[in-house]
Amino acid sequence: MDLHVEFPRGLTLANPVIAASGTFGFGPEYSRYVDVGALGGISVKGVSPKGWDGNPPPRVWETPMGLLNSIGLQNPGVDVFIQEDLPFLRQYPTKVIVNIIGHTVEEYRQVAERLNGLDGVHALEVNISCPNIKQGGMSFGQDPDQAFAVMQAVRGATDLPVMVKLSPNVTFPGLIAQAVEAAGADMISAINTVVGLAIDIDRRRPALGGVTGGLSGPAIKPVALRIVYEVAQQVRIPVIGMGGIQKTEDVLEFLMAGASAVMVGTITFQHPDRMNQIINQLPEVMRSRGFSSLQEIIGAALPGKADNTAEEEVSYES
Amino acid sequence: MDLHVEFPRGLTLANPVIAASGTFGFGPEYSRYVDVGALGGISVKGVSPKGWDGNPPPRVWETPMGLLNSIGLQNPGVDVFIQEDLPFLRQYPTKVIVNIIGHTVEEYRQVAERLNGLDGVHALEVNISCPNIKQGGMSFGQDPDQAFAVMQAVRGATDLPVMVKLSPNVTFPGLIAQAVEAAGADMISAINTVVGLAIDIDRRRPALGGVTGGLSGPAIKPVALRIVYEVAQQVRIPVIGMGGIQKTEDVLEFLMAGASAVMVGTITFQHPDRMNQIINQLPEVMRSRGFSSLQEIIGAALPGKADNTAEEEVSYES
Amino acid sequence: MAKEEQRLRSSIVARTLAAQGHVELILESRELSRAVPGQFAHVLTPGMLRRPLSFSRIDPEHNRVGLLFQVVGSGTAWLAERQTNDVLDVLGPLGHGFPAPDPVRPWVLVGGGVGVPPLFAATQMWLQHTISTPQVIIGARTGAWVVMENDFKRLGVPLTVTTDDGSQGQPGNVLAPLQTWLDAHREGQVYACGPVPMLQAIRRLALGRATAYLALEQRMGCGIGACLACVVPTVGNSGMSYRRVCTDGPVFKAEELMW
Amino acid sequence: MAKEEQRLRSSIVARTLAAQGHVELILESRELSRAVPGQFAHVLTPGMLRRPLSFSRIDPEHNRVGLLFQVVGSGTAWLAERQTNDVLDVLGPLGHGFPAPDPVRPWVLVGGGVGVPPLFAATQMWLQHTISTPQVIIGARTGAWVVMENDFKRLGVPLTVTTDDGSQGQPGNVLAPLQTWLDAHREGQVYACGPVPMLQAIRRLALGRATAYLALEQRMGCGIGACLACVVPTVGNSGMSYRRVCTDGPVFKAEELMW
Ligand SMILES: Cc1cc2nc3c(=O)[nH]c(=O)nc-3n(C[C@H](O)[C@H](O)[C@H](O)COP(=O)(O)OP(=O)(O)OC[C@H]3O[C@@H](n4cnc5c(N)ncnc54)[C@H](O)[C@@H]3O)c2cc1C
Ligand SMILES: Cc1cc2nc3c(=O)[nH]c(=O)nc-3n(C[C@H](O)[C@H](O)[C@H](O)COP(=O)(O)OP(=O)(O)OC[C@H]3O[C@@H](n4cnc5c(N)ncnc54)[C@H](O)[C@@H]3O)c2cc1C
Ligand SMILES: Cc1cc2nc3c(=O)[nH]c(=O)nc-3n(C[C@H](O)[C@H](O)[C@H](O)COP(=O)(O)O)c2cc1C
Ligand SMILES: Cc1cc2nc3c(=O)[nH]c(=O)nc-3n(C[C@H](O)[C@H](O)[C@H](O)COP(=O)(O)O)c2cc1C
Ligand code: FES
Ligand code: FES
Repeated sequence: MDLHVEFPRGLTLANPVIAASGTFGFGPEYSRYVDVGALGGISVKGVSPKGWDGNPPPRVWETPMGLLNSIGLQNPGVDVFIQEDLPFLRQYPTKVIVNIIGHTVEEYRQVAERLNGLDGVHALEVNISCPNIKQGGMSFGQDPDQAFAVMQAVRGATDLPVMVKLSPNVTFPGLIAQAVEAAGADMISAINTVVGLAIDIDRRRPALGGVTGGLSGPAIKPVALRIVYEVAQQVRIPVIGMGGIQKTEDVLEFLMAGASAVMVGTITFQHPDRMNQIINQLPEVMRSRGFSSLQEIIGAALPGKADNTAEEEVSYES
Repeated sequence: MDLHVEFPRGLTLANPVIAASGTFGFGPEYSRYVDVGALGGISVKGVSPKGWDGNPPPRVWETPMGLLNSIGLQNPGVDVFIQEDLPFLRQYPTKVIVNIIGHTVEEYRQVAERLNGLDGVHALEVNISCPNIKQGGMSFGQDPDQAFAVMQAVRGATDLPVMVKLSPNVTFPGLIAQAVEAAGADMISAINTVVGLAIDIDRRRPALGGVTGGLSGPAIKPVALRIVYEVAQQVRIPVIGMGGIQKTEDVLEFLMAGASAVMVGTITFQHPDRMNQIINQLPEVMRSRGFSSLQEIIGAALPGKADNTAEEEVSYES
Repeated sequence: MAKEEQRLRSSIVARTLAAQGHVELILESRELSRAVPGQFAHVLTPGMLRRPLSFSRIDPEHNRVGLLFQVVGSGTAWLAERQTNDVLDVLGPLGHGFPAPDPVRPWVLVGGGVGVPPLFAATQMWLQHTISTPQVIIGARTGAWVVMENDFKRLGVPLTVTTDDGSQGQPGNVLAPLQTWLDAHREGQVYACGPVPMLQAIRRLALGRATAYLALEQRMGCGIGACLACVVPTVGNSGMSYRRVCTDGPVFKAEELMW
Repeated sequence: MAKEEQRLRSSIVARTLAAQGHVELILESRELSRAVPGQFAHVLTPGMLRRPLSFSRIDPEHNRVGLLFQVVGSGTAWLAERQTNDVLDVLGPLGHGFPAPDPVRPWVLVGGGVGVPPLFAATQMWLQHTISTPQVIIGARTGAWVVMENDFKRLGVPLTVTTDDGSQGQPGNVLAPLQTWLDAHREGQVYACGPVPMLQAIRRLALGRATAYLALEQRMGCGIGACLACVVPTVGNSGMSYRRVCTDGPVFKAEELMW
């Protein structure tokens, strides 16, 4: 079955499954366990102009069906990424999405500009939603005006397809989505992690070195689906959904809620080959439910879709 | 061990464990399985002046370590509650907290006034955070000015101790907490459910009759702890914590994060006697960690607490 | 020991494959065996919520009950793996079951899919107390999914089996034989359980012609009346009112419902 | 079949109680048995994250490795219940293990609690390749928690046991015997694994006097270098830099660390 998906500015994925930023490094780390070339795309770990140290450990903490992290966007900077990591990624047909971060609007612009026109970079994902850094980061994603400013600066610096990654930690995610759409975003990706906290009751203090962290994993799937479902109705650009995907049926949930593709993060730590499995199973899972193309599934659960109740197989009309 | 907790306006609980609103009905339903008189308190299902129908079914949906609900605050109205349910509750020493709801500020005032001075009503919990109704409900809890207005009206109508229940579905929960503190709230309770959605992929549409629902259960514990931890530092009034409590250790997490008592909801559906078990185990769990009173635990993980690292038992100083 | 804790634990004394993908567990429990047909058990499985299951047989003499279920998801899959001597954590019996049939009026039991088990429990319990032998009509998607056929045969009641795909018994659904029965009997009593569209159709057939008791399913939270999750629209004082399947039902009279 | 899927499944061929609350599992796996001491396995348990465990013994000849762990939480409790013939889902061998000791320099192995297992693997692997017999110092909270003592005895290496409560061996911790050893040996090589405060103290003792290799623990996500969860502060080009325990370690030289 043909699983390819098309996005604005010529971005075409062979299938709708993308490795989520921060959970798949820069590509090579998992290559022993994952068929990297079979993925639709990879969103690499967030990169900044200069490189950041990140937060003090511990940086992860397990929660019920979830994971709290406080990595703090440690990264070697965009130049190191281009020199050391990009060549590895170029060998695959998989589309490379570079997740970009900055402390200021200008830093976002710089890193976008540096990546423009580079062989092997297929799209940018503007991360205005990371809850793990004090300055910048999430605050850009919590205010429509700041989100607009970041996207506008990025738009001015690149011809690449650009998606903006939404924070769930806001009252109205749709307002942020509309602001970045107005500033020229080609796609929305949603969601980043939900701000959370755990207490280490033995040490009598917050479990994470960074105090609060970002919650990911199956626990947040309902929150992610809600935001995808709402935002898909509030913008005209395509949405890429993520948050808690564990299995092929979860992908169908996101697509029906209005996503055109999905990203898969935390579950990779448990099952490195899960993304490959999902891609392999997708045609059969679709077929068994009577679908023959992704287009029939995308948005099928949104209001106003004609056929959003699969008919009862048996009629009891008397 | 003495487990009693004191709150403003003379509200004293025999222990810090309260049944959360909406998960324990009006008291009698669970009395076959729960020792109702051993609970510190019961927050009854939200009541409005006249009674509400609630949302179309299905009203609950299981998610990974969570529960989505869209009850829509079905309730028989405050008069029926007073006549039919309150007499049952009066027979126990357990403190009765009445969760109140309204479509308008005036409705909140009416129901507060109706409950003022009634034998057997010990406190009010103002629910400005229910995600399951279109008009009123959560929107009051998403705007500091509206939250202030509701609390001010309730304050004018009652001498009872009043807590306001926070919505997690806002960018800055602390702003709402400060607004209601300024309007005369005696306590904060946090959190209500997180807005979420599930898709029924067989029926190709949102799983719940009310489309979106409120996520509760262990999945949201990190979100709840984060909000309790933040709000406890932002207001001077006591905080009652809840969200995902499953076991006695979870209660310690909430207390260390700054809560003075806790509410227990969703887990009761799985284990009706869990609240009783927690109350019974609390003294031993406290003792085994070197605590001899709740006061030592409450807020122990907040910044600036002197002794927030339990000392290593063995010293490796050389 | 918490209140009624002893009642929450019931051992499995037998386990059988009731049909393809269907398992029946027999539990030993004094409390549960006091159930009325149509009442249900709320069974702990690894998910967040318990699973409601009707009693497929009720044997107060030997303190036993049966739960017969189709494996449809994680909870029933887990239950299907339980073995003899395993202990289940069960709340029950819960809800209002079927009323005993009026012994002098004719009665018919109509079950679809896993709606059949509570009807077997009802037939077994009340067969001796009624003058007319009841007609039993059971339907399934396909022959491999027909449950409790032999149990009914052992009771010696007239039995009609229908399958949607015609692979066993009469092709089609349970409505045609029910129609025939209704045409032939006055003041009949209909006991029904099955998928919602089937119950809705039965309701329409029976209204004004027979007394129909319908045992409903709905997604549940608490199972004991506290959370208001499990409602169905019913006829209220002034228009529609939502009532709880877990405590106001699961059995409702056809005219109470507003579907 | 996904990449390396075959390598992810290893059967348990033996299971022993290594001490009170400590279990050792012996796994059969060609891949894992190619490990270097100090490397680790990332083991699937029912939680969200895999559990990192060092190899307690490595036997490439028979394609076997050991995992020896204390039951401290949900994952280790689950692992402790596994039985012979059960299959574990394991990533590994992961990380950088200890370097082989310089055969002509004296060496000492210092382990605390469940830091002991990788040191046994190291002793076993390299004992025959060094001129001087290593000294082994192992510490535990209490006598009942001392692990692998008999294994070391079987190798015939000089062994000092310490317990914090004095219930077995020398009272106190491993530092005093290490101090004695360092005073008696020049150009020594220290191999250490154990709780962070112990390793920090060993680092201070050894700096400038001996080469010390410390095998660290840190909370991990991926275990393969992708998520940057498992970092420790190390000496970087310009001040501190965080490096990954899972791939840059778990073994670091004492002078690389910045604690
Ligand atoms: C009063 C009552 C009696 C029932 N009696 C029987 C019976 O005797 N035999 C039988 O096979 N089934 C019966 N059912 C249906 C049975 O409860 C579901 O098939 C079962 O809960 C599915 O659980 P699962 O974990 O396998 O499926 P999942 O789909 O994984 O379950 C997810 C959630 O949805 C709920 N759910 C799923 N399907 C239903 C359903 N049809 N009705 C209510 N909740 C559902 C589950 O309880 C659970 O909370 C009864 C339902 C009710 C309400
Ligand atoms: C490289 C390495 C090698 C290790 N080797 C051994 C060994 O040989 N034997 C042994 O008994 N223990 C070893 N540990 C510690 C072991 O990983 C933990 O005891 C174990 O993960 C606890 O899991 P749990 O589910 O029982 O505990 P829980 O507390 O329920 O675990 C919750 C989470 O915290 C993590 N965690 C808890 N304690 C630790 C810890 N000390 N280090 C890292 N993560 C932790 C878990 O992996 C899990 O993600 C090693 C740790 C590392 C990093
Ligand atoms: C350890 C970790 C690191 C992450 N780092 C980033 C990042 O650098 N940039 C980003 O946009 N999102 C980052 N995320 C968020 C994920 O890309 C994703 O949005 C989130 O985890 C939800 O998906 P999941 O539940 O499938 O993991 C990170 C998540 C985790 C768990
Ligand atoms: C079925 C259900 C109904 C609820 N109804 C109410 C309500 O009427 N008023 C209210 O303030 N909170 C209501 N809540 C929210 C709970 O009181 C509680 O804030 C939330 O469930 C988080 O706690 P938990 O994870 O322990 O369940 C309801 C929750 C559930 C699951
Ligand atoms: S399931 Fe809670 S009221 Fe019926
Ligand atoms: S655990 Fe992911 S980088 Fe080490």
